Amino acid sequence: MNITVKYFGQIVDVTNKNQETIEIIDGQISDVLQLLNNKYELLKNKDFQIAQNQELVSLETKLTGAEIALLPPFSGG
Amino acid sequence: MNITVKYFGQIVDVTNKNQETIEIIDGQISDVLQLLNNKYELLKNKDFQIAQNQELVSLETKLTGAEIALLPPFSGG
Amino acid sequence: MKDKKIKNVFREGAISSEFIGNSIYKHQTKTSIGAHNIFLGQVRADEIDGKTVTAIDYTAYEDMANQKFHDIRESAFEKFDLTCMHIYHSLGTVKTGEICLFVFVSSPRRKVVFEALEYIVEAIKADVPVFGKEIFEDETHQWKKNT
Amino acid sequence: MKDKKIKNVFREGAISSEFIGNSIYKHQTKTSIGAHNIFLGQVRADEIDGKTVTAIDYTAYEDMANQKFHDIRESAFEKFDLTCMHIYHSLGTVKTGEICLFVFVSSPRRKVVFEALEYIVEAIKADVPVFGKEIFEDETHQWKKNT
Repeated sequence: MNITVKYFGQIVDVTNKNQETIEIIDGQISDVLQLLNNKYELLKNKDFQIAQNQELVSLETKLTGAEIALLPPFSGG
Repeated sequence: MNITVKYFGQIVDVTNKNQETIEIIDGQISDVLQLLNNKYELLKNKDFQIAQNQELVSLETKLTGAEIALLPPFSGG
Repeated sequence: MKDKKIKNVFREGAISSEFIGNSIYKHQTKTSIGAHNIFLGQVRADEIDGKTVTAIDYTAYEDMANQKFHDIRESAFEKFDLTCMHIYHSLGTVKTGEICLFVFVSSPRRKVVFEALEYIVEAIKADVPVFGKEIFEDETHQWKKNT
Repeated sequence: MKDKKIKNVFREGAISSEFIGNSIYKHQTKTSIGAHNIFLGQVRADEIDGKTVTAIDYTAYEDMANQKFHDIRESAFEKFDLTCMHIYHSLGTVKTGEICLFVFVSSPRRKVVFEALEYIVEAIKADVPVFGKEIFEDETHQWKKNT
């Protein structure tokens, strides 16, 4: 399936883009993470949470095809 | 000695004045209170604290000649 | 002995929203501030025994009250890491919906302002000789009680 | 499913003191309110390794952030007896001394607004995907960390 992945904050310093579409076979969040770690070597130094369909999810969450976002520590306000 | 006595809030509803000067021999706060209770019959129904020289004092505090104030419950803000 | 720098906290009548906005504006040059916290007391149109409050008429034992405001200020600066602190209280008539108390604290950090503001407002309610007379539509009154 | 009435909390650039004053003004017709409490986040000119912050550039995962602001609002109205509640957060560049967060709660009673405001501000800091990039005089940057 094709999944939109969005990058925010200091993650953009590593990916140099705000979003992209990745192609991945069925699986779970950890599979996306592995793919992105291979693509962006510096990503493993970064602290972030992952959202799917705008909800924070764990590495074991099944992929639904909904938008995924890599969210570094929040610093609003 | 002559002492200025000031009235505030609902105490004024009883005394019908904001302040007056009373003449009293040396003594303590309770002596002033007794004098005022005799003068204003409804005063004993009222809840108030007494300040001398802008500090709250007890009935046993000695009179200094400084200004006295009858302060009903505070309701600022 | 009374401190010489005692400010007059009282303002005649209601405190306007423009005054508050302008007070916020003046703090934008203070770039060590990270958090402001503002408390506003507004006069409620309470209904009591079928009659509605239309205004509160505030009086105070002004000298003692300003001294108490000063003591609260000193104590708050001692307890909390505040950059700025301002208090304004109305005297005279303040209509329902209008503002009668404006307390403004600023600090580098947010945790501080929450603690400080509540401390200050509670101290004002407890320690400052201000008296509110609630005026009803028919011009009768009752004396306000803080809860 | 997402609620349909989700508001957009974000404003482009700084939140002005006039906007805040005007927001206070609009609440003067609501005569059941007795207490307002306002939190303002202001951008600090922090010095870090000899360089001074001149601005914060805010970005957000906007859809998720507005959903989280909405959840915080719903939860606050459930927990506290609030009459009104407003939240505004900046996006884009906010210079030092300018305001980036404006949270405004109102209630008949003061105890409620203190508790509610702190709850809301802490929830915003913890749950809302907003990212602040601190810009230094020399145009280098670092990513802001909330403490």
